[in-house]
Amino acid sequence: MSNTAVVTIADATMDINVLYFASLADEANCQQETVTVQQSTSLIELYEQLCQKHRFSRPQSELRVAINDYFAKWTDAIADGDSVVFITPVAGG
Amino acid sequence: MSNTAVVTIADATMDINVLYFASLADEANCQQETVTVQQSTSLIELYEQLCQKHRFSRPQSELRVAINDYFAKWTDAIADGDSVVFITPVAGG
Amino acid sequence: MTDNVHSHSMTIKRSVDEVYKLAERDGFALLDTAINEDRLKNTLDDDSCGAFVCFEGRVRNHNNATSVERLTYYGYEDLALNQGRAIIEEAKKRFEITHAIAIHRIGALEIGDVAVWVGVVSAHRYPAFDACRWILDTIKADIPVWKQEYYENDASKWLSNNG
Amino acid sequence: MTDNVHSHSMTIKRSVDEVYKLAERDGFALLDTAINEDRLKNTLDDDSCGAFVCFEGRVRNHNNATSVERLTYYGYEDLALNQGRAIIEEAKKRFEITHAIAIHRIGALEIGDVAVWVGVVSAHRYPAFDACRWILDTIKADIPVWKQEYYENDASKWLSNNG
Repeated sequence: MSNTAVVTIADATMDINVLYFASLADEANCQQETVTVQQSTSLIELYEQLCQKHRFSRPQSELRVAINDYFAKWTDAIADGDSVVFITPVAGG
Repeated sequence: MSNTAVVTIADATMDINVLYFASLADEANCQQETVTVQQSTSLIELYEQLCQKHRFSRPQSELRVAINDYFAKWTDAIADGDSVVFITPVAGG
Repeated sequence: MTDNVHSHSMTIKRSVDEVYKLAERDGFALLDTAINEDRLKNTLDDDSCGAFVCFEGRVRNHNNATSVERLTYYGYEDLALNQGRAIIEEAKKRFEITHAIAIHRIGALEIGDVAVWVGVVSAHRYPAFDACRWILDTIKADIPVWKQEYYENDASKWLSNNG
Repeated sequence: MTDNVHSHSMTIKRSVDEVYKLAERDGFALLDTAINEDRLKNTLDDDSCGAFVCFEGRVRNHNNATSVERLTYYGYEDLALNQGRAIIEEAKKRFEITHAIAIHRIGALEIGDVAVWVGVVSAHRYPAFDACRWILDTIKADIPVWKQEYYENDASKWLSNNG
Protein backbone atom coordinates (compact mmCIF):
# COMPACT_ATOMS: atom_id res chain seq x y z
CA MET A 1 0.00 0.00 0.00
CA SER A 2 1.26 3.51 -0.79
CA ASN A 3 1.46 6.24 1.84
CA THR A 4 -1.23 8.20 -0.01
CA ALA A 5 -3.71 5.37 0.31
CA VAL A 6 -3.23 5.20 4.09
CA VAL A 7 -3.95 8.91 4.42
CA THR A 8 -7.15 8.52 2.38
CA ILE A 9 -8.40 5.72 4.69
CA ALA A 10 -7.65 7.72 7.82
CA ASP A 11 -9.61 10.63 6.42
CA ALA A 12 -12.58 8.50 5.37
CA THR A 13 -15.80 8.96 7.32
CA MET A 14 -19.07 7.12 7.66
CA ASP A 15 -22.60 8.24 8.24
CA ILE A 16 -24.39 6.54 11.13
CA ASN A 17 -28.10 6.87 11.71
CA VAL A 18 -28.73 7.07 15.46
CA LEU A 19 -32.24 6.54 16.88
CA TYR A 20 -33.13 7.63 20.40
CA PHE A 21 -35.65 6.13 22.80
CA ALA A 22 -36.84 6.82 26.34
CA SER A 23 -34.56 8.99 28.50
CA LEU A 24 -31.94 9.31 25.74
CA ALA A 25 -34.57 10.85 23.46
CA ASP A 26 -35.43 13.29 26.24
CA GLU A 27 -31.77 14.24 26.73
CA ALA A 28 -30.92 14.40 23.02
CA ASN A 29 -34.20 16.22 22.49
CA CYS A 30 -34.68 14.35 19.22
CA GLN A 31 -35.80 10.96 17.94
CA GLN A 32 -33.06 10.48 15.43
CA GLU A 33 -29.97 12.08 13.94
CA THR A 34 -27.37 11.20 11.35
CA VAL A 35 -23.80 11.64 12.56
CA THR A 36 -20.64 11.58 10.48
CA VAL A 37 -17.72 9.90 12.22
CA GLN A 38 -14.25 8.59 11.37
CA GLN A 39 -14.43 5.22 9.63
CA SER A 40 -12.73 3.32 12.44
CA THR A 41 -15.00 4.67 15.16
CA SER A 42 -16.12 1.98 17.60
CA LEU A 43 -19.53 1.82 19.22
CA ILE A 44 -18.02 2.88 22.55
CA GLU A 45 -16.32 5.87 20.88
CA LEU A 46 -19.56 6.77 19.12
CA TYR A 47 -21.45 6.80 22.42
CA GLU A 48 -18.69 8.91 24.02
CA GLN A 49 -18.93 11.48 21.24
CA LEU A 50 -22.72 11.65 21.52
CA CYS A 51 -22.43 11.86 25.31
CA GLN A 52 -20.29 14.98 24.97
CA LYS A 53 -22.82 16.47 22.56
CA HIS A 54 -26.01 15.65 24.50
CA ARG A 55 -24.72 15.20 28.07
CA PHE A 56 -26.42 11.80 28.51
CA SER A 57 -26.74 10.88 32.17
CA ARG A 58 -26.39 7.10 31.66
CA PRO A 59 -22.82 5.74 31.50
CA GLN A 60 -22.12 3.39 28.60
CA SER A 61 -21.74 0.48 31.04
CA GLU A 62 -25.48 0.63 31.81
CA LEU A 63 -26.53 0.45 28.17
CA ARG A 64 -26.93 -2.18 25.49
CA VAL A 65 -26.57 -1.43 21.82
CA ALA A 66 -28.31 -2.48 18.62
CA ILE A 67 -27.08 -2.32 15.02
CA ASN A 68 -29.66 -2.44 12.23
CA ASP A 69 -32.46 -3.58 14.54
CA TYR A 70 -30.59 -6.47 16.18
CA PHE A 71 -28.80 -6.46 19.53
CA ALA A 72 -25.03 -6.20 18.99
CA LYS A 73 -21.89 -6.49 21.07
CA TRP A 74 -20.09 -3.29 22.01
CA THR A 75 -17.05 -4.67 20.18
CA ASP A 76 -18.95 -5.16 16.89
CA ALA A 77 -17.80 -2.90 14.06
CA ILE A 78 -20.13 -0.39 12.45
CA ALA A 79 -20.16 0.63 8.81
CA ASP A 80 -21.37 3.54 6.73
CA GLY A 81 -25.18 3.63 6.61
CA ASP A 82 -25.67 1.53 9.73
CA SER A 83 -28.49 2.31 12.10
CA VAL A 84 -27.39 2.32 15.76
CA VAL A 85 -29.53 2.47 18.89
CA PHE A 86 -28.30 2.73 22.46
CA ILE A 87 -30.69 0.87 24.73
CA THR A 88 -31.31 2.08 28.28
CA PRO A 89 -32.57 -0.51 30.79
CA VAL A 90 -35.88 -1.82 29.50
CA ALA A 91 -39.15 -1.85 31.44
CA GLY A 92 -41.61 -4.04 29.58
CA GLY A 93 -44.18 -6.36 31.11
CA MET B 1 -72.25 -51.74 84.19
CA SER B 2 -74.48 -54.83 84.32
CA ASN B 3 -73.91 -57.81 82.07
CA THR B 4 -77.26 -57.15 80.37
CA ALA B 5 -76.18 -53.67 79.32
CA VAL B 6 -73.03 -55.01 77.65
CA VAL B 7 -75.07 -57.47 75.63
CA THR B 8 -77.40 -54.68 74.47
CA ILE B 9 -74.44 -52.58 73.21
CA ALA B 10 -72.92 -55.57 71.42
CA ASP B 11 -76.21 -56.18 69.65
CA ALA B 12 -76.66 -52.51 68.65
CA THR B 13 -76.35 -51.69 64.96
CA MET B 14 -76.02 -48.57 62.88
CA ASP B 15 -77.23 -47.66 59.41
CA ILE B 16 -74.56 -46.31 57.07
CA ASN B 17 -75.39 -44.73 53.77
CA VAL B 18 -72.72 -45.74 51.22
CA LEU B 19 -72.37 -43.87 47.92
CA TYR B 20 -70.48 -45.37 44.98
CA PHE B 21 -68.53 -43.63 42.24
CA ALA B 22 -66.48 -44.67 39.21
CA SER B 23 -65.32 -48.31 39.13
CA LEU B 24 -66.88 -49.07 42.52
CA ALA B 25 -70.29 -48.05 41.15
CA ASP B 26 -69.71 -50.37 38.19
CA GLU B 27 -68.76 -53.27 40.47
CA ALA B 28 -71.50 -52.64 43.06
CA ASN B 29 -73.88 -52.03 40.16
CA CYS B 30 -75.53 -49.27 42.14
CA GLN B 31 -75.01 -45.62 43.08
CA GLN B 32 -75.91 -45.95 46.71
CA GLU B 33 -77.04 -48.39 49.37
CA THR B 34 -77.82 -48.31 53.06
CA VAL B 35 -76.05 -51.00 55.04
CA THR B 36 -76.74 -52.05 58.62
CA VAL B 37 -73.58 -52.95 60.54
CA GLN B 38 -72.51 -53.59 64.13
CA GLN B 39 -72.09 -50.37 66.07
CA SER B 40 -68.34 -50.78 66.56
CA THR B 41 -67.62 -51.44 62.87
CA SER B 42 -64.55 -49.55 61.63
CA LEU B 43 -64.20 -48.07 58.14
CA ILE B 44 -61.74 -50.83 57.20
CA GLU B 45 -64.18 -53.50 58.40
CA LEU B 46 -67.01 -51.81 56.52
CA TYR B 47 -65.00 -51.88 53.29
CA GLU B 48 -64.08 -55.55 53.89
CA GLN B 49 -67.74 -56.46 54.31
CA LEU B 50 -68.73 -54.58 51.15
CA CYS B 51 -65.81 -56.16 49.29
CA GLN B 52 -67.15 -59.60 50.11
CA LYS B 53 -70.60 -58.54 48.92
CA HIS B 54 -69.57 -56.79 45.68
CA ARG B 55 -66.15 -58.35 44.93
CA PHE B 56 -64.44 -54.95 44.53
CA SER B 57 -61.17 -55.28 42.65
CA ARG B 58 -59.38 -52.40 44.45
CA PRO B 59 -57.73 -53.29 47.76
CA GLN B 60 -58.48 -50.93 50.63
CA SER B 61 -54.88 -49.71 50.62
CA GLU B 62 -55.47 -48.00 47.24
CA LEU B 63 -58.53 -46.09 48.43
CA ARG B 64 -59.29 -42.97 50.40
CA VAL B 65 -62.45 -42.55 52.38
CA ALA B 66 -64.91 -39.72 53.07
CA ILE B 67 -67.42 -39.33 55.87
CA ASN B 68 -70.32 -36.90 55.41
CA ASP B 69 -68.70 -35.24 52.37
CA TYR B 70 -65.29 -34.61 53.93
CA PHE B 71 -62.14 -36.72 53.55
CA ALA B 72 -61.59 -38.80 56.67
CA LYS B 73 -58.89 -41.02 58.11
CA TRP B 74 -59.39 -44.77 57.94
CA THR B 75 -59.15 -44.78 61.73
CA ASP B 76 -62.02 -42.28 62.18
CA ALA B 77 -65.14 -43.72 63.81
CA ILE B 78 -68.47 -43.82 62.02
CA ALA B 79 -71.89 -43.41 63.58
CA ASP B 80 -75.47 -44.26 62.76
CA GLY B 81 -76.74 -42.17 59.85
CA ASP B 82 -73.28 -41.31 58.49
CA SER B 83 -72.68 -41.14 54.80
CA VAL B 84 -69.50 -42.96 53.71
CA VAL B 85 -67.76 -42.93 50.33
CA PHE B 86 -64.76 -44.98 49.30
CA ILE B 87 -62.66 -42.98 46.87
CA THR B 88 -60.74 -44.74 44.10
CA PRO B 89 -57.72 -42.89 42.65
CA VAL B 90 -59.00 -39.63 41.18
CA ALA B 91 -58.43 -38.44 37.63
CA GLY B 92 -59.42 -34.78 37.43
CA GLY B 93 -57.73 -32.11 35.39
CA MET C 1 -76.62 -49.61 31.90
CA THR C 2 -73.35 -48.20 33.30
CA ASP C 3 -74.84 -44.74 32.70
CA ASN C 4 -77.45 -45.61 35.28
CA VAL C 5 -75.03 -46.25 38.13
CA HIS C 6 -73.11 -43.05 37.28
CA SER C 7 -75.98 -40.65 36.65
CA HIS C 8 -75.59 -39.03 40.10
CA SER C 9 -71.99 -38.09 39.27
CA MET C 10 -72.53 -36.71 35.76
CA THR C 11 -74.66 -33.73 36.70
CA ILE C 12 -74.61 -31.25 39.54
CA LYS C 13 -77.35 -30.10 41.88
CA ARG C 14 -76.92 -26.37 41.23
CA SER C 15 -77.95 -23.96 38.51
CA VAL C 16 -75.25 -22.34 36.35
CA ASP C 17 -75.71 -19.00 38.13
CA GLU C 18 -75.36 -20.68 41.50
CA VAL C 19 -72.14 -22.32 40.31
CA TYR C 20 -70.54 -19.00 39.35
CA LYS C 21 -71.67 -17.41 42.62
CA LEU C 22 -70.13 -20.32 44.51
CA ALA C 23 -66.92 -20.05 42.46
CA GLU C 24 -66.72 -16.36 43.31
CA ARG C 25 -67.35 -16.93 47.02
CA ASP C 26 -65.39 -20.13 47.71
CA GLY C 27 -63.00 -20.14 44.74
CA PHE C 28 -64.08 -23.57 43.57
CA ALA C 29 -67.08 -25.21 41.92
CA LEU C 30 -68.10 -28.09 39.69
CA LEU C 31 -70.07 -27.38 36.54
CA ASP C 32 -71.85 -29.75 34.15
CA THR C 33 -71.93 -27.44 31.12
CA ALA C 34 -69.28 -25.55 29.12
CA ILE C 35 -67.03 -23.36 31.25
CA ASN C 36 -67.39 -19.63 30.54
CA GLU C 37 -63.77 -18.51 30.94
CA ASP C 38 -64.55 -14.81 30.43
CA ARG C 39 -67.09 -14.84 33.23
CA LEU C 40 -64.53 -16.36 35.62
CA LYS C 41 -61.84 -13.95 34.47
CA ASN C 42 -64.10 -10.94 35.00
CA THR C 43 -64.81 -12.16 38.52
CA LEU C 44 -61.06 -11.94 39.20
CA ASP C 45 -60.63 -8.35 37.95
CA ASP C 46 -58.86 -6.24 40.53
CA ASP C 47 -57.08 -2.91 39.95
CA SER C 48 -54.46 -3.74 42.55
CA CYS C 49 -53.35 -6.82 40.60
CA GLY C 50 -50.64 -6.60 37.96
CA ALA C 51 -50.61 -10.31 37.22
CA PHE C 52 -53.25 -12.73 35.98
CA VAL C 53 -52.25 -16.33 35.28
CA CYS C 54 -54.67 -18.93 34.06
CA PHE C 55 -54.55 -22.58 33.15
CA GLU C 56 -57.03 -24.38 30.93
CA GLY C 57 -56.99 -28.15 30.81
CA ARG C 58 -58.50 -29.28 27.52
CA VAL C 59 -59.50 -32.71 26.23
CA ARG C 60 -56.67 -33.94 23.99
CA ASN C 61 -57.21 -36.04 20.88
CA HIS C 62 -54.75 -38.60 22.22
CA ASN C 63 -53.49 -40.13 25.44
CA ASN C 64 -50.03 -41.56 25.04
CA ALA C 65 -50.25 -43.19 21.60
CA THR C 66 -53.98 -43.93 21.70
CA SER C 67 -56.49 -41.84 19.79
CA VAL C 68 -59.22 -40.48 22.04
CA GLU C 69 -62.71 -39.86 20.65
CA ARG C 70 -64.30 -38.24 23.69
CA LEU C 71 -64.37 -38.64 27.44
CA THR C 72 -66.66 -38.35 30.38
CA TYR C 73 -65.85 -36.85 33.76
CA TYR C 74 -67.71 -37.94 36.88
CA GLY C 75 -67.67 -36.00 40.13
CA TYR C 76 -68.64 -36.40 43.76
CA GLU C 77 -70.03 -32.91 44.06
CA ASP C 78 -70.40 -32.37 47.81
CA LEU C 79 -66.92 -33.64 48.67
CA ALA C 80 -65.44 -31.79 45.68
CA LEU C 81 -66.88 -28.48 46.89
CA ASN C 82 -65.65 -28.96 50.45
CA GLN C 83 -62.21 -30.01 49.29
CA GLY C 84 -62.02 -27.30 46.61
CA ARG C 85 -62.85 -24.58 49.12
CA ALA C 86 -60.06 -25.87 51.37
CA ILE C 87 -57.58 -25.91 48.46
CA ILE C 88 -58.25 -22.27 47.57
CA GLU C 89 -58.03 -21.24 51.24
CA GLU C 90 -54.69 -23.02 51.52
CA ALA C 91 -53.41 -21.42 48.30
CA LYS C 92 -54.17 -17.96 49.70
CA LYS C 93 -52.14 -18.80 52.80
CA ARG C 94 -49.19 -20.27 50.87
CA PHE C 95 -48.84 -17.65 48.14
CA GLU C 96 -48.98 -13.84 47.96
CA ILE C 97 -52.10 -13.78 45.82
CA THR C 98 -55.25 -11.68 45.88
CA HIS C 99 -57.78 -14.19 44.63
CA ALA C 100 -58.04 -17.51 42.85
CA ILE C 101 -60.87 -19.38 41.17
CA ALA C 102 -60.96 -22.92 39.84
CA ILE C 103 -63.75 -24.81 38.12
CA HIS C 104 -63.90 -28.43 37.05
CA ARG C 105 -66.41 -29.58 34.48
CA ILE C 106 -68.12 -32.98 34.63
CA GLY C 107 -70.23 -34.92 32.13
CA ALA C 108 -69.52 -35.83 28.51
CA LEU C 109 -66.79 -33.72 26.88
CA GLU C 110 -65.58 -33.47 23.30
CA ILE C 111 -62.01 -32.99 22.04
CA GLY C 112 -60.93 -29.40 22.73
CA ASP C 113 -63.45 -28.79 25.52
CA VAL C 114 -62.09 -27.21 28.68
CA ALA C 115 -62.26 -29.69 31.57
CA VAL C 116 -60.61 -27.55 34.23
CA TRP C 117 -59.92 -23.82 34.53
CA VAL C 118 -57.72 -22.20 37.17
CA GLY C 119 -57.21 -18.42 37.36
CA VAL C 120 -55.15 -16.44 39.85
CA VAL C 121 -54.58 -12.70 40.31
CA SER C 122 -51.82 -11.11 42.36
CA ALA C 123 -49.83 -7.90 42.60
CA HIS C 124 -46.68 -9.57 41.22
CA ARG C 125 -46.17 -12.33 38.70
CA TYR C 126 -44.35 -15.19 40.43
CA PRO C 127 -46.94 -15.88 43.15
CA ALA C 128 -49.65 -16.05 40.46
CA PHE C 129 -47.66 -18.64 38.47
CA ASP C 130 -46.77 -20.65 41.58
CA ALA C 131 -50.30 -20.61 43.00
CA CYS C 132 -51.93 -21.51 39.67
CA ARG C 133 -49.67 -24.53 39.29
CA TRP C 134 -50.10 -25.61 42.91
CA ILE C 135 -53.89 -25.32 42.74
CA LEU C 136 -53.97 -27.37 39.54
CA ASP C 137 -51.68 -30.06 40.97
CA THR C 138 -53.72 -30.22 44.15
CA ILE C 139 -57.01 -30.44 42.25
CA LYS C 140 -55.58 -33.32 40.23
CA ALA C 141 -54.46 -35.06 43.41
CA ASP C 142 -57.42 -34.43 45.71
CA ILE C 143 -60.64 -33.45 43.98
CA PRO C 144 -62.97 -36.48 43.64
CA VAL C 145 -63.38 -36.41 39.88
CA TRP C 146 -62.92 -39.47 37.70
CA LYS C 147 -62.75 -39.92 33.98
CA GLN C 148 -63.40 -42.53 31.36
CA GLU C 149 -61.83 -42.20 27.93
CA TYR C 150 -63.57 -43.62 24.88
CA TYR C 151 -61.44 -44.88 22.00
CA GLU C 152 -62.07 -45.51 18.33
CA ASN C 153 -62.87 -49.18 18.87
CA ASP C 154 -65.54 -48.13 21.41
CA ALA C 155 -63.64 -49.51 24.36
CA SER C 156 -63.38 -47.32 27.43
CA LYS C 157 -61.41 -47.33 30.65
CA TRP C 158 -61.18 -45.60 34.01
CA LEU C 159 -58.09 -43.43 34.25
CA SER C 160 -56.14 -42.34 37.27
CA ASN C 161 -53.73 -39.47 37.91
CA ASN C 162 -51.74 -41.39 40.47
CA GLY C 163 -51.30 -44.83 38.91
CA MET D 1 -42.86 18.55 23.90
CA THR D 2 -41.53 15.27 25.25
CA ASP D 3 -44.33 13.63 23.27
CA ASN D 4 -42.63 14.88 20.16
CA VAL D 5 -39.33 13.09 20.75
CA HIS D 6 -41.18 9.87 21.65
CA SER D 7 -43.86 9.82 18.96
CA HIS D 8 -41.95 7.20 16.90
CA SER D 9 -42.05 4.80 19.85
CA MET D 10 -45.70 5.20 20.84
CA THR D 11 -47.26 3.77 17.69
CA ILE D 12 -46.40 0.90 15.41
CA LYS D 13 -46.02 0.74 11.64
CA ARG D 14 -48.47 -2.13 11.09
CA SER D 15 -52.23 -2.49 10.93
CA VAL D 16 -53.99 -4.49 13.64
CA ASP D 17 -54.60 -7.40 11.24
CA GLU D 18 -50.92 -7.44 10.28
CA VAL D 19 -49.99 -7.55 13.97
CA TYR D 20 -52.12 -10.64 14.64
CA LYS D 21 -50.78 -12.34 11.50
CA LEU D 22 -47.24 -11.59 12.66
CA ALA D 23 -48.04 -12.87 16.16
CA GLU D 24 -49.36 -16.09 14.65
CA ARG D 25 -46.32 -16.54 12.38
CA ASP D 26 -43.46 -15.39 14.62
CA GLY D 27 -45.05 -15.72 18.06
CA PHE D 28 -44.38 -12.10 18.96
CA ALA D 29 -45.66 -8.65 18.05
CA LEU D 30 -46.10 -5.15 19.38
CA LEU D 31 -49.54 -3.56 19.27
CA ASP D 32 -50.62 0.03 19.92
CA THR D 33 -54.28 -0.68 20.69
CA ALA D 34 -56.11 -2.90 23.21
CA ILE D 35 -54.98 -6.55 23.11
CA ASN D 36 -57.70 -8.95 21.98
CA GLU D 37 -56.93 -11.92 24.20
CA ASP D 38 -59.60 -14.17 22.67
CA ARG D 39 -58.15 -13.69 19.20
CA LEU D 40 -54.70 -14.72 20.43
CA LYS D 41 -56.12 -17.66 22.35
CA ASN D 42 -58.04 -18.89 19.31
CA THR D 43 -54.83 -18.74 17.30
CA LEU D 44 -53.30 -21.19 19.78
CA ASP D 45 -56.14 -23.75 19.60
CA ASP D 46 -54.76 -27.22 18.90
CA ASP D 47 -56.52 -30.55 19.50
CA SER D 48 -53.26 -32.23 20.44
CA CYS D 49 -52.74 -29.83 23.37
CA GLY D 50 -54.15 -30.63 26.80
CA ALA D 51 -52.67 -27.54 28.44
CA PHE D 52 -53.07 -23.83 27.86
CA VAL D 53 -51.34 -21.39 30.20
CA CYS D 54 -51.57 -17.65 29.82
CA PHE D 55 -50.24 -14.63 31.61
CA GLU D 56 -51.71 -11.15 31.45
CA GLY D 57 -49.72 -8.24 32.79
CA ARG D 58 -52.11 -5.46 33.73
CA VAL D 59 -51.53 -1.86 34.76
CA ARG D 60 -51.74 -1.74 38.55
CA ASN D 61 -53.17 1.20 40.50
CA HIS D 62 -49.99 1.37 42.57
CA ASN D 63 -46.26 0.78 42.33
CA ASN D 64 -44.76 0.10 45.72
CA ALA D 65 -46.60 2.60 47.91
CA THR D 66 -47.23 5.20 45.19
CA SER D 67 -50.62 5.62 43.54
CA VAL D 68 -50.41 5.33 39.76
CA GLU D 69 -52.88 7.23 37.57
CA ARG D 70 -51.85 5.86 34.17
CA LEU D 71 -48.72 4.97 32.28
CA THR D 72 -47.27 5.02 28.83
CA TYR D 73 -45.22 2.29 27.17
CA TYR D 74 -42.74 3.11 24.43
CA GLY D 75 -41.27 0.52 22.07
CA TYR D 76 -38.49 0.15 19.54
CA GLU D 77 -40.62 -1.86 17.15
CA ASP D 78 -38.09 -3.32 14.69
CA LEU D 79 -35.70 -4.56 17.36
CA ALA D 80 -38.61 -5.78 19.50
CA LEU D 81 -39.92 -7.91 16.64
CA ASN D 82 -36.52 -9.43 15.86
CA GLN D 83 -35.82 -10.14 19.52
CA GLY D 84 -39.35 -11.40 20.20
CA ARG D 85 -39.14 -13.86 17.31
CA ALA D 86 -35.85 -15.17 18.73
CA ILE D 87 -37.35 -15.53 22.23
CA ILE D 88 -40.26 -17.65 20.98
CA GLU D 89 -37.90 -19.79 18.87
CA GLU D 90 -35.70 -20.34 21.90
CA ALA D 91 -38.73 -21.19 24.09
CA LYS D 92 -39.76 -23.89 21.62
CA LYS D 93 -36.29 -25.41 21.85
CA ARG D 94 -36.09 -25.25 25.64
CA PHE D 95 -39.57 -26.54 26.49
CA GLU D 96 -41.85 -29.33 25.24
CA ILE D 97 -44.47 -26.94 23.89
CA THR D 98 -46.51 -26.84 20.71
CA HIS D 99 -46.86 -23.11 20.23
CA ALA D 100 -46.50 -19.82 22.08
CA ILE D 101 -47.62 -16.28 21.37
CA ALA D 102 -46.73 -13.07 23.17
CA ILE D 103 -47.86 -9.52 22.52
CA HIS D 104 -46.74 -6.31 24.17
CA ARG D 105 -48.84 -3.20 23.97
CA ILE D 106 -47.36 0.29 23.66
CA GLY D 107 -48.86 3.76 23.98
CA ALA D 108 -50.96 5.28 26.75
CA LEU D 109 -52.61 2.71 29.05
CA GLU D 110 -55.16 3.05 31.82
CA ILE D 111 -55.38 1.14 35.12
CA GLY D 112 -56.50 -2.43 34.41
CA ASP D 113 -55.39 -2.44 30.76
CA VAL D 114 -53.41 -5.46 29.62
CA ALA D 115 -49.83 -4.42 28.77
CA VAL D 116 -48.43 -7.85 27.95
CA TRP D 117 -50.06 -11.18 27.10
CA VAL D 118 -48.25 -14.52 26.88
CA GLY D 119 -50.03 -17.76 25.93
CA VAL D 120 -48.57 -21.24 25.57
CA VAL D 121 -50.11 -24.56 24.52
CA SER D 122 -48.57 -27.98 25.05
CA ALA D 123 -49.55 -31.62 25.42
CA HIS D 124 -48.77 -31.62 29.15
CA ARG D 125 -49.08 -28.94 31.81
CA TYR D 126 -45.61 -28.33 33.26
CA PRO D 127 -43.88 -27.28 30.03
CA ALA D 128 -46.69 -24.76 29.41
CA PHE D 129 -46.22 -23.21 32.87
CA ASP D 130 -42.41 -23.21 32.57
CA ALA D 131 -42.38 -21.76 29.06
CA CYS D 132 -44.96 -19.05 29.85
CA ARG D 133 -42.94 -17.87 32.81
CA TRP D 134 -39.64 -18.01 30.93
CA ILE D 135 -41.05 -16.09 27.95
CA LEU D 136 -42.44 -13.41 30.26
CA ASP D 137 -39.16 -13.09 32.18
CA THR D 138 -37.20 -12.91 28.95
CA ILE D 139 -39.54 -10.30 27.47
CA LYS D 140 -39.10 -8.21 30.61
CA ALA D 141 -35.33 -8.56 30.37
CA ASP D 142 -34.77 -8.18 26.61
CA ILE D 143 -37.60 -6.57 24.70
CA PRO D 144 -36.88 -2.86 24.06
CA VAL D 145 -39.97 -1.43 25.72
CA TRP D 146 -39.84 1.37 28.25
CA LYS D 147 -42.45 2.86 30.50
CA GLN D 148 -43.22 6.08 32.24
CA GLU D 149 -45.62 6.12 35.17
CA TYR D 150 -47.72 9.18 35.89
CA TYR D 151 -48.66 9.91 39.49
CA GLU D 152 -51.38 11.96 41.16
CA ASN D 153 -49.17 15.02 41.48
CA ASP D 154 -48.56 14.84 37.69
CA ALA D 155 -44.92 13.90 38.07
CA SER D 156 -43.66 11.04 35.93
CA LYS D 157 -40.56 8.92 35.75
CA TRP D 158 -38.82 6.35 33.58
CA LEU D 159 -38.91 2.91 35.14
CA SER D 160 -36.59 -0.02 34.69
CA ASN D 161 -36.97 -3.75 35.30
CA ASN D 162 -33.32 -4.21 36.19
CA GLY D 163 -32.58 -1.26 38.48
